Amino acid sequence: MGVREYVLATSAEGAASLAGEPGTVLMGGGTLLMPQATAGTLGAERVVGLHAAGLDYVRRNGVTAIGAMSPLATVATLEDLPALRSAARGVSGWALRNVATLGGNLYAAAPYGDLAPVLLALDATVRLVGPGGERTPALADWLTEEGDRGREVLAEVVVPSPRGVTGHRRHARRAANSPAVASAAVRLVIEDGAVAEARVAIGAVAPRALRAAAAEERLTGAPADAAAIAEASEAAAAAASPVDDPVASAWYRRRMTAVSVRQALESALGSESR
Amino acid sequence: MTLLRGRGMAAVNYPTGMNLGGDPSQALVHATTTGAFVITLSSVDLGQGLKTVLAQIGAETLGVPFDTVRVDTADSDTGPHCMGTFASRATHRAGNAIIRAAEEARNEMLEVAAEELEAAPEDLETDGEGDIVVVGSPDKRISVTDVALAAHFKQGRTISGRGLYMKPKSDLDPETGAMDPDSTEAHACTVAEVEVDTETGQVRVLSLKSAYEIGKALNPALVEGQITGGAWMGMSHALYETTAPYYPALDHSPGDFNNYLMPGAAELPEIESTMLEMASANGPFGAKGVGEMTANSPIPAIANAVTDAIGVQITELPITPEKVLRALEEVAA
Amino acid sequence: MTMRAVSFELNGEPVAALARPLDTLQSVLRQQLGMTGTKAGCRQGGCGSCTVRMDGEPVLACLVPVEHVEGHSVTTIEGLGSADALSPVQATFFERFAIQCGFCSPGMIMVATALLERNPDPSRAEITEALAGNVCRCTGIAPIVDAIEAAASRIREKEGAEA
Amino acid sequence: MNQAKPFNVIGRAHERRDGLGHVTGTTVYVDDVSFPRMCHLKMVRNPLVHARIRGIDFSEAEKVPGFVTALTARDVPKNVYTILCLIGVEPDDEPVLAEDRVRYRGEQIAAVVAETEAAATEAAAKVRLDLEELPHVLDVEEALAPGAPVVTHWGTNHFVYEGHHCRRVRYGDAEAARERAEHVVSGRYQLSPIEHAPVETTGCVAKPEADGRVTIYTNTQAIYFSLDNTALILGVPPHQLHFVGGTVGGGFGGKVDVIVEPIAALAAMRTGRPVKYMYTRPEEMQVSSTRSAARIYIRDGVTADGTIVSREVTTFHDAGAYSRHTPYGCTKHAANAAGPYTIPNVSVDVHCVYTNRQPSSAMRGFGVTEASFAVEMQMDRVARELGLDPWELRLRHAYRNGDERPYRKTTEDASLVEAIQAAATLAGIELSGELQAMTSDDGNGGER
Repeated sequence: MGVREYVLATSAEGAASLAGEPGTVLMGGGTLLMPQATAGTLGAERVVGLHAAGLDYVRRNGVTAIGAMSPLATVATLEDLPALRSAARGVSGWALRNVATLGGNLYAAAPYGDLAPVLLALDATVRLVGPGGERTPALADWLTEEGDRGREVLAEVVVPSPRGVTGHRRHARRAANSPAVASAAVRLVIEDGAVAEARVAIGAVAPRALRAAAAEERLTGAPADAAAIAEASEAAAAAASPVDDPVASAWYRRRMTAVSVRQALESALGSESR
Repeated sequence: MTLLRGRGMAAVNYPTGMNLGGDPSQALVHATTTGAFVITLSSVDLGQGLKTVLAQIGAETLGVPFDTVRVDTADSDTGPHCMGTFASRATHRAGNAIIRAAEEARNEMLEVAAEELEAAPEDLETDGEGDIVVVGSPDKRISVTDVALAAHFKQGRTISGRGLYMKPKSDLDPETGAMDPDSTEAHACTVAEVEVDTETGQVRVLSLKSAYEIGKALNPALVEGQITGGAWMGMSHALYETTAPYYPALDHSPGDFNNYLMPGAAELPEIESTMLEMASANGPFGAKGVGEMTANSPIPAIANAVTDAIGVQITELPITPEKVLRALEEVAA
Repeated sequence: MTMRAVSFELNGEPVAALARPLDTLQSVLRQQLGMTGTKAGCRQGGCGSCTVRMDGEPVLACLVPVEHVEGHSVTTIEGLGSADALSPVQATFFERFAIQCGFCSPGMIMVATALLERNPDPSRAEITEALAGNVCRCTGIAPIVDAIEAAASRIREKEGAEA
Repeated sequence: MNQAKPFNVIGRAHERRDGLGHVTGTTVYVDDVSFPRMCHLKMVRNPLVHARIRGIDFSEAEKVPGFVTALTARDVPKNVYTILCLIGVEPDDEPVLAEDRVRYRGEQIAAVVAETEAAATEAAAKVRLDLEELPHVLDVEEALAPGAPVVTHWGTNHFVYEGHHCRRVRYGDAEAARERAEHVVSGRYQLSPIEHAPVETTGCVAKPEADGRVTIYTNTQAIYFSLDNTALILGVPPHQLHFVGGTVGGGFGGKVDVIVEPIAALAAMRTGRPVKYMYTRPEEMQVSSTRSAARIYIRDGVTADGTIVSREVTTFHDAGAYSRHTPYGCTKHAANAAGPYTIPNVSVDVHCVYTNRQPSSAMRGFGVTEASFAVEMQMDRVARELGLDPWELRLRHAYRNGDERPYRKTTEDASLVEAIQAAATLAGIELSGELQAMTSDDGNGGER
C-alpha cells in the first residue's frame, strides 16, 4: 500500500496529535523513510512530516537546545560541541547532511545513528511531545525504553555545557560516507589527578547506542592511566552486542569497539599514541 | 598500534577480443553533400570514449579534419553489425572496420578530386585540414567540400566505403585446449605500496605505479582515463568489493552504495603510470585493447604488498581489515 | 489520494507541479518538469547523482519530498552553463576528462559548484570531503578532483582579472 | 595508408564527443526516455533460494488501481534460452520467467505492468507465490560433491565441454615434470563475487510502432546481441525489432546480459503501449549478474635453480544458477590460467560450476582477472618459498616472441618484459644489468 497522505504538521503538538493513529508514521528529514516510500515498502498510508513544525533551531541559554529538525549540516557547525560536530560531519555526504536531521539520526538503527553516543556522553536530554503533553527524559533513559517510539514527537535535544574533556572516535571502512564499524564517545571530569566522573558511550555495536557502565565504573575514582584505559576499553567491548552485517562482522565490530573507546579516551586526555 | 609498510608487484597480460563463433564488426562511411563524413556502425560507447576514438580513426584514415567526421552508432535500423562492447575488442574491431571503410571512401574521394583537378588519383594527397592537393604542386588543390559537391551533383557518384573486420572462429581442441582465442595481447606491470594498521587491520594503498604496453595510444587522454579508473577499480576489488560478504553464504548481500563498499576520494593512492607503445601488427594504427587490463594488475600487486607488510598471504578477496587482523594473529601464534 | 500543487523557483523561473504525497523532488524534476539532467542512480540517497541545490545548498533530490520545496529556489544542472557557455566547473570537467559515462557528472558538478562558491580555494582534502557522497564508477575520481582544483584556480584568476 | 606519414589525428587527446552533453546534463540516457501512455514493469521475484513453484495468484494484484497486465512463463514464446546460443553454445537453460522452479534468490517469476511505477511496485508486491522450498547449494566444490542438490535441468552441476566435465588445457606432461622437480609450491586463491555497480542501472523502454514493429531503447553493451536474442525469445523475425542505444551510464560487462529487453518488448506487444523496465538499485546489486567468484588452485613444480617446469591449475568458476557468459569465460580463463609465462608443462582444468547463487557473467576482464590474481600471488609464493627475487622470477619466465603458449599459439605481441622493466624504473627499483638487458625478442629463458 503506497502513501496516501502527507501531512505537514506546523507544530510538534500538531504532529503528536496524529502520531499514534494506525497506519501513520512520523518523518523528519526523510533520509530513512523516503527511500522506502519510493520503493513502496514504507508500509504506512499516512506520513506526518515535521519539516514545517518549527523545530529547526539552535538556542543557547547555559545549555544548547537543538531543535530535532536541525539538519546534520547545522549540527556539524557547532564549534563549542566538538565531539558532536565531529560525529555529525562523519555522516554520509554533504548533500545528505543537508537533508538528514538530528532527530532522525536518533531513530536510525545500528550501524547508523552516529550522534547518539556523543549525546549520551554529554548527558543530553530529549524533549518529547505526546498527545497528553510533554516530558524531558535523559537520552540514556529514552533509548532504553521499551515500546512504540512512534507515538511521541522528538522535538528537541538539550545538551548541557560539557563538564570535563570529551573525545570521539569513529571507525569505518572508508574515511568518509561509510557506515560506522564502531564508534565511541567519552567525557571525563578529572579532579586531583583522578577521574571524578566518566561517560563512555558506544555506537554501531548494539541495536542502539548505549553507555558502557562497566567501563565508566573502571575509570571512576582512579587516575586515567594506561591500564585503566585498556581495561575500560575492554569492558566497553564486552558491553557491545554487535551483529554481522555487510560492512563488518560482529567479531570485527567488537574488536573495534575496544579500539574506538581507547582512542576516544586518549583523545579526550590529549595523550594520543599516534 | 603499528603501521607496517609493504611493497608488491604483479605483471599481467591481457588478450584483445574473443574468438568463439567468430568475432566481426562492420562500419560504413559516406560523405555528405558538403564533405562531412558519417561513420555508421553499431558499437556502443560505455563511457570509455569510443565515439571519440572511432572518429579519430576515421578522420586519420580519410585524411580530413576530426571535426568533420560524425559517428552515428547503435541504431539497428541504420548501423551494420557489431558484436558489442566487451572483451577489450571495440576499438580494435570497430577501428579496423572503419579503417577499411574509410580507405575505400578515401579512394573514391581522391578519384572524384582527380577528375576535378585533372590529375591522377595517385598524385593526390589530403592535407588533413580539409583540402586535397596535388603532390609537389601545392597551388593545385580543391576542398573536400567541393569534391563532395562535385561527386553528388556533377559526377553523380558516391563517396563511401564499407568495412568489416573479423577474427575468424577458432576451433578448439577439447582434449588439449589448443585454440586461437585472441588477436593480440597488451601487458601491464604494477608496483603497489601499502600501509597496514595492525590495530584496525585497515590497508591503505599509498601508491600504484604502473607501466602499460598498449600498442598505440590512439587518444592518450582516453587511455589515461582507463588507467586511472582501472587502477581505482582494481584497488576496490582487492580491498573492498563483494556481493557476498560472508561468501559462500548469501547473508547480508548489500543492496545499496552504503553497504556495497568501494573506495572514496579520500582513499585514493598516488597513481603514476607510463605508457609503452609496441605496435600490434593487427591493431588499428597498432592499438591493443586496454579497457579491461587496467583493473587487473593492481589487484595482485596490492595483495602481494599486503603479504610483504604482514608476512603472510591473504589469498581470499577482498582483503578486509578483519582478514588482516586474523592473519596477524595467525602470524603471532 | 490528495494531490497537492507545489510552486517553487527552478533555475530562476517560477514553476508549478502537481504532486502525489511524498513524490520526490527528483521524480517531479525528471518526470514533470523535463529536467532529466538530474539523474536517478539509486533513489536511496546513496549515489549523489541527483544532487541539486535548494536555496544554494546541495541536497539529494531523491530524499526531498517535493512538498518541502514549496516557495524555495532550486537549481539543477540545466541552470548552469550551456554547451556554448559552460560554467568553469563544467568546462574543466570537459577539458580534463573528468567524465566518462557521464551519469554521475551532473551530481558531481552541482556539488563542486556549491563547494567553490563557499570556498574558492579548497584543499584537496576539502574537495574529497565535499565529494564523499557522490559515486563514480568509471574515472577513479582523481580526474574529478583535478578538474575541481582547476576550476577553482580558473574562477580565482577570472575574479582577480575583474577586480 | 601511408604509415610513415606523421599522424594528423591519431595520438591526440581530443576531447570527448559526448562530453558537452554530459557536463550540461543534456545527454539522453535510457531512463530519460519516456512516451505518452508509457507503462512501467516491475518484477515478481523469488524470495527464497531454491524452490518449486506451486502457484502464482494475481487476484490481489489485479485490484491495484492502475494494474494493466501480468506476464508469466506461459506468455513467453521461447521462454528458455541461453545468451550464447547465438554462437552455438548449448544447452538452453535460463527461463525468461520461471516455470516450475526458481534457482536463485531474486529470480524473475512474473512481470507486472501498470500505469505508474508506484502501481506496478504495489501490484508486484501483492502477487502471492506458493513456493515449496528445496535444498540448495552455494559453494562450488560442494556443488560438485556427490549428493549435492542439483541446480540445472540436465542433472549435473557443471557445464559439459565436448564430453569433458571441464575446459582443459594439456601441454607437455605437467604431472611427470612436477614429480621430477625439487620443489612443489601450492596455493589456493579465492575471488569474491563483484557487482558491476554502474551508476546507471540496467534498463530499457520498449515502444510498439504502428507498423507492428517494436522500438527498444536500451543501455545494452551489444545492440545486435540483444536484438537477436530478443527476437529468438519473442519468436519474431529480427527485422520486426529496432534497437536504439549507444549511450550507457557505465557497463563493465553487466549490460551484456539480455534480461530486461525481451520481457519489456513482450509487455509492449501485449499492451500495445510503451513499457519501461529499469532495475532498481537493489535489483542491480542483488539480482543482476556478478563477477564469478572463482576458486583457483595452483601447483607448481620448480627445479633447484628456480625454474618453474610445471604448472597445474584447477579452477572452479561459480556460474550461479545459469550459464549466461560463464562457459565462455571459463574458456578464456583456461587460455590464460598459467599466466604470461613460458612453462614447458601445463595442465589446466576449469570447471564451470552451477550453484544456487545469482548468476555470474561477463565483467571487466572476466576469465583473465581471476587468472592474473591467482598467478601473480602464486609467483610471489614461489619466490617467497624458494627465496627468489620476484622480479627476476617473472622476467626469467616472461613469455617472449616466438614462444608457444600452453594453448599452442605462437606469441607475436609479447611486451611483458618491457612492461616489467618500465614499472621497475617508475617505482625506482634497480634491476640487475642482466634483467635490464632482457627483451621480448631475446629468445631467452632457458628450457622453453
